[in-house]
Amino acid sequence: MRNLGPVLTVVAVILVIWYVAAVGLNAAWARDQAARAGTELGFSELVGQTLSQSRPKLPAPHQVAAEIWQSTWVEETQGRRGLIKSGSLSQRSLVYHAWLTLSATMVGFAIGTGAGVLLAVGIVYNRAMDKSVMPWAIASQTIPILAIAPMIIVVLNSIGISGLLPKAIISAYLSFFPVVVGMVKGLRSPDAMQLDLLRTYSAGPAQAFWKLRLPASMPYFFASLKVGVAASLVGAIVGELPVQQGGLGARLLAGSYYGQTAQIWAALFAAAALAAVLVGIVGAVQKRTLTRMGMAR
Amino acid sequence: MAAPVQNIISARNVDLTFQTADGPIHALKGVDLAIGKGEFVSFIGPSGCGKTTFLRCIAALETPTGGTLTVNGMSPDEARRARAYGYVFQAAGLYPWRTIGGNIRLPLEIMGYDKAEQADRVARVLELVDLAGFEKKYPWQLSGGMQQRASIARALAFDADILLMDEPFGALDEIVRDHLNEQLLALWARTEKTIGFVTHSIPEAVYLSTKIVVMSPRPGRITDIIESPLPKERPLDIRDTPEFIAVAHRVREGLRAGHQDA
Amino acid sequence: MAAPVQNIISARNVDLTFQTADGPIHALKGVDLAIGKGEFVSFIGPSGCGKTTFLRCIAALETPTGGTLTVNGMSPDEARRARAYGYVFQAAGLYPWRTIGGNIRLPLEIMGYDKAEQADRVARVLELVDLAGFEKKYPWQLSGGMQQRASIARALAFDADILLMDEPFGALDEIVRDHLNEQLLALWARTEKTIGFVTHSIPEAVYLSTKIVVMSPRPGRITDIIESPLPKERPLDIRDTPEFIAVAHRVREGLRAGHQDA
Amino acid sequence: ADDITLQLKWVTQAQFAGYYVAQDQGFYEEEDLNVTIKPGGPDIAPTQVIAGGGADVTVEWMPAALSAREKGLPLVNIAQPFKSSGMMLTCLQETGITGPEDFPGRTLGVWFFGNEFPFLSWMSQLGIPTDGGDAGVTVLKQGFNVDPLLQKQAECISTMTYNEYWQVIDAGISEDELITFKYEDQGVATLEDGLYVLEDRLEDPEFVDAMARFVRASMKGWKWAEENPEDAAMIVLDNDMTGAQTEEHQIRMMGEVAKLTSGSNGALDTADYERTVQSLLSGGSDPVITKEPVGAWTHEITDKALN
Amino acid sequence: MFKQIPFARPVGMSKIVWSVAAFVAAALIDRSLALLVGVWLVAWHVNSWVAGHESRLARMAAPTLFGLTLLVLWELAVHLFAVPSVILPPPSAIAARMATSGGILWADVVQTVFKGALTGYVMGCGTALLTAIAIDRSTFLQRGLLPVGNFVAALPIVGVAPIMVMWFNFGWESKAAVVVIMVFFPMLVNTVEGLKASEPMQRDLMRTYSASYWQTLFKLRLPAAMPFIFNGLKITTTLALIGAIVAEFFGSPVLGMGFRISTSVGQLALDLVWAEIVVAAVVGSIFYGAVALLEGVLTFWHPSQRE
Ligand SMILES: Nc1ncnc2c1ncn2[C@@H]1O[C@H](COP(=O)(O)OP(=O)(O)OP(=O)(O)O)[C@@H](O)[C@H]1O
Ligand SMILES: Nc1ncnc2c1ncn2[C@@H]1O[C@H](COP(=O)(O)OP(=O)(O)OP(=O)(O)O)[C@@H](O)[C@H]1O
Ligand SMILES: Cc1ncc(C[n+]2csc(CCO)c2C)c(N)n1
Ligand SMILES: [Mg+2]
Ligand SMILES: [Mg+2]
Repeated sequence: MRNLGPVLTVVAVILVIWYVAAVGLNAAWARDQAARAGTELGFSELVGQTLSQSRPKLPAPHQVAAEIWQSTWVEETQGRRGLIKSGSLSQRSLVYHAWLTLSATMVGFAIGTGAGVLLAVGIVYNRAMDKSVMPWAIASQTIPILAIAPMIIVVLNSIGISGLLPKAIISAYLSFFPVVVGMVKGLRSPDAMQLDLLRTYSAGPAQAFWKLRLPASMPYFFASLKVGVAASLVGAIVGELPVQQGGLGARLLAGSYYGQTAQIWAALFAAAALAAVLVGIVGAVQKRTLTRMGMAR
Repeated sequence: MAAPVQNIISARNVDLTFQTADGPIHALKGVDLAIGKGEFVSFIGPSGCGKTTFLRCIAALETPTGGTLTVNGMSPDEARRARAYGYVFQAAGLYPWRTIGGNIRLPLEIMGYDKAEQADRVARVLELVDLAGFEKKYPWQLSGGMQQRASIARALAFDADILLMDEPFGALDEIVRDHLNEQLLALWARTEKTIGFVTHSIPEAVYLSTKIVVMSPRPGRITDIIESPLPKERPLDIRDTPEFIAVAHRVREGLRAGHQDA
Repeated sequence: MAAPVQNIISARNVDLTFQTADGPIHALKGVDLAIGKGEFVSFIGPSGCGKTTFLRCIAALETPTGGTLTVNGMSPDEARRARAYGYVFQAAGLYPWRTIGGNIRLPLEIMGYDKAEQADRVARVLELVDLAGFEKKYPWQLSGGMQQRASIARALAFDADILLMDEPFGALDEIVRDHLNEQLLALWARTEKTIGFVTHSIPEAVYLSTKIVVMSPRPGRITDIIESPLPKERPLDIRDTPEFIAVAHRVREGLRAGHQDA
Repeated sequence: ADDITLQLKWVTQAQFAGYYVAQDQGFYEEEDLNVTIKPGGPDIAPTQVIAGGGADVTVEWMPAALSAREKGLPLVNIAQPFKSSGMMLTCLQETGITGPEDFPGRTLGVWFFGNEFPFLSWMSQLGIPTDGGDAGVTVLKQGFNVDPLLQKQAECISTMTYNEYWQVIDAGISEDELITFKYEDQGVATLEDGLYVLEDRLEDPEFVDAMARFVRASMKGWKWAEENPEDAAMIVLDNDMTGAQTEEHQIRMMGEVAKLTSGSNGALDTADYERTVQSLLSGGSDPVITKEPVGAWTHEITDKALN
Repeated sequence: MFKQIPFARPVGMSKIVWSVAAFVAAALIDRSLALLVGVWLVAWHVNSWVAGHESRLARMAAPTLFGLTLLVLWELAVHLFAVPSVILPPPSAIAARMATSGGILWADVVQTVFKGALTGYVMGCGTALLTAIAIDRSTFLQRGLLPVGNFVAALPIVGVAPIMVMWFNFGWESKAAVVVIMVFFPMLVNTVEGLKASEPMQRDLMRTYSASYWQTLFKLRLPAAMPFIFNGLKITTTLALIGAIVAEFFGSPVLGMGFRISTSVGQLALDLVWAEIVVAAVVGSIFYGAVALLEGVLTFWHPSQRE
């Protein structure tokens, strides 16, 4: 909570910059329109104009805020398809889309984390895997996922898998890598002396794993989970772009397609907020676990 | 001092060369040593002379590149698998995610002692090193000296015949050190363990040991082996006796010689 | 021992309490001490009694929460800015990206010595601590003891009036230690530096100091201040004289008393 | 009932109203069909989906379909609900462009992803190089919206009569500030939004029968949509999972789409087909297709469906 | 250390039993599957054997062998299961395409990597480094900026890219802008972390010398921060490349890797798509490797760089 003051200050500064930038970026269009209408714009008119365009280059903060409010609370409480009137979340509300994205993210995150941990264990315990898999894991992350996402979806589609799972798989593809890297580092973090100690006890590989490597890897595990959960979210969003079946990704793109700048920004903020919440949850779990393990100081 | 009944550890012409990027390092050269059952052997010598390395060879943490080394008539590695060793490392090396109690319990869990026995032993060794009451604390909540004592307790908790200790009392002040020296002697007398002990302190080596091994550096080799004439019963003020001072003098001379030709 | 001409360091009722998450820790309580120019003062006491903390207060690395502390008549921080201190930390703390030579050159660069002078001084202090030839090596290529010596050399390279050393010889074996003790005494005699020195070793404290400060733990306070009756000229075998043994005895008693009430 | 999966070319919008109406009004059900409509999107190539077996029939532009056919994916046009093309180039009047002869030296926004074929063949018929040289035009790969025109990053952009054009208008530029070049008017129109299936599946009489019923129901949907544009638009909106479309825009789109579909009963007009093929073949050095396609269309389905 | 336990013992009996069991199980399901599993198992055993060796050659051979195995499996799978090449082309076709389209691929790399990714990378990492140093003295700014920075870093690029195209035009500048945004915060966070990485004792030493802020910065804190800075530089290499490619999906001139990938899917030129992906992976790996190499040279002193 001691961060509150500084954060608010920074946010305030950003808002100011944002407003100034909005005026600057949107001025050209406002002047254009005035010229077409054959009028001259005074400064205050110009400012007023730039902060209230319907498809601005940069929507003003209050426009984004209004859009967020509109597409969450107002839509659900008053909209024809909203929660109050229809009994289910509205397709027009960010809550609904955030939920869609979140569910794909969670499934993908679970798959990615599981796969990442298994791969890491394999790399640490199997020399052949260590030598051959890691360079390819790095290479796999240099592939532009957005490029192959549609192909993954088409291929999965052709074997009858659609809906949540393709998104989740793309999401898993992005999140497994940080987990592998972190866990490999973590499982290897015990120093020579800690390992030697177990050797003097003649402990087996399984005991070494459960009593030393795994607990020692926990800080690395959580650090990579934080990166991984954010990557999962990006993956889910990327997976939503080609199949316009809802979700924040679909929302982003639809906004872009119809030039609804405020809608893009609202979806962007929803996505970032979702990421912040997810990372926050992982952080809370991390704190609890590490405290219970006596590793948080 | 009666001649040891049987040899527990016997090293014959042990050699060890580390291969490093900068070229080989000859850490041990032609080490010959026999340690009998129930002996207390101290290793002393300048920094880098191979004390730690030799202890690690005994515990099968390092493999000699030449010569033969047997423990209980087996290879060190077989002895290790038979859980013959308790080892105290030069640094405490406690697992930070386990409490002091949990750290001491670790070898007991691995060796499959039952719960009640575990609790019992933990309490006993904590008492021994004056850490009763700290069982639930985490390592970082203790001072360096206390951590070192916890790691000693950890090595004493299970019944290893051979106890290898690498500068266990390095981080402690003189008073605490004296106290632990007494405790260690008492434990040794009671359990008849065979103890290998590395130290930089001449009085400590002389006070504790039945046999003092003086080493000299690069390549590490044994320059003197001194059988202590002191009785098994050793009050602290034995350190002022002429026998004690004579032994200490001989150790110091051996050390000095090692320094000269280094 | 002649009375010191002027007080370089004077502490009056110095108090220091650390505020931690678990509550306050009273590390120093009512410390009164006057150190004259050219004195060699040793601090001895059980682990955690506040020796390091007091040294840090003198060097303005810690600020007392009570009492007054002046150095050269200034506040410690002013003295620090006037570059009055050379400080040897409890651990070597060499910068791993610099060679040994580079590490010793560090303070010289910062204080703006010219290149030739830098090279000259580096060579001289390396010689002093027996590390000539290791100038181009990196810290991790040296054993622990050699690193510790390099850090001592670093503190000696520039002309600070006050030298503060926190267990500088802890990681060294007896022979090297003796050697460095002699060197330090010679340097002190030659340069008339004022030295504050923390150690766990009673003989070392007695051998080196003009004044021995015995401390006892929680809250850390001074229990005894012993002015040494030994002459300034001290061969190593002064350690067998009755005066020496008497002082050592007094220190040991003071220490023991501290342990009892801890 | 027979299960049929229809892959659309683009996101749910009134461009595909006929299918949604047929679904919503039960026309498919009446024909004993169980139709799943998969919306498309950027980077989903309908041709790829159908090749992978993810759909039975797809809505596609003829240039893309013929190009795919030449690449070894044997697509066959079974019906053509869109009679005319809605594609055009929209320019700002203030740029001084009055006709295609003014294009050289200009920057033009073009859709890619298979939508570039008509444009490229038009340019090569005009003899204007598209590689950015002084004598030619600079081509931009236009994103999903009309921003390049509004932000003056391009002098002309591609628009559909039923969609993007109106976004430009909505943004505040009036019709008389714009000049448009409809592909229809330029004589380079190619057929849009036909229904395509894989050739080998037409050997299966049951599939042919199901397709006939599908086309019949779909055309019924189209005609219903033409007559009830507002209701059709609402049906489309109900099916839009992104919730991004507005009623106003979809109703207007429906009106414009109706102009393109009204001339068709569903059967492919072979004259239109020939014109498309010729246009694509005459692509100068880099034509979209290099040889006359064979068997790229059939009337078998529409014959069955419409009689 | 456990790592030194010899792993290179001859393949144990149990391993062979397992392998045979897996093969038989696969054979019961499908013959083609059995072939694939068989190839995999054989290759894996060879690989285990190779990886057991400590030579430099073995270090290179193991990953190469692994990669080759994957390629062979891919090729086999495509042929055995008759996967249409518009869905997944075999590696041989991709290689053939790379051989014939070298010019296009190179032009795309120049546009996307050298102009877009590298410029953005240098600018983004550079400003992040300077910003980190600037805010380093103020805990207030750090506390305020880092949470907000994390929030901004979580903005999905797919949302940011179209906006950047709108702001900075279609050329490589907008791609560089996307890259700047993508790399800025990871780099900032790592550098800030790194500037804190010096140990208290190392800083105290500087205090006893009464060193100035800049002396402390250059002689202690920046060197100590190097491992973290390189961590940031390494992570951001792949981010930069992906960012530049993805941004091209949202509007670009008619060249660039992202442009080629997105338009070629639409043209069903999947071999070209995969050729670009291969190039991206190779360039990305080289980029990463180069930074890692530099890291080895500049942070040779760090424990993780020593054996
Ligand atoms: N793993 C290793 N690789 C290479 N050289 C090593 C290794 N371990 C030890 N050495 C070298 O072997 C020699 C003996 O080292 P060792 O640790 O046994 O010394 P020591 O007598 O225990 O010294 P100290 O009193 O400082 O603990 C030293 O020169 C050291 O540098
Ligand atoms: N930064 C700090 N925060 C909180 N407590 C501290 C801090 N530094 C020291 N202490 C506490 O102050 C007391 C004195 O510590 P100090 O380091 O001065 O002891 P010391 O006499 O140097 O011990 P040693 O011989 O182990 O070096 C200890 O109880 C220690 O736990
Ligand atoms: C990448 C891509 N960008 C824009 C469009 C534009 N668009 C929207 S509807 C339509 C007509 C399709 O029947 C077209 C061309 C597209 N399809 N694909
Ligand atoms: Mg050692
Ligand atoms: Mg201390």
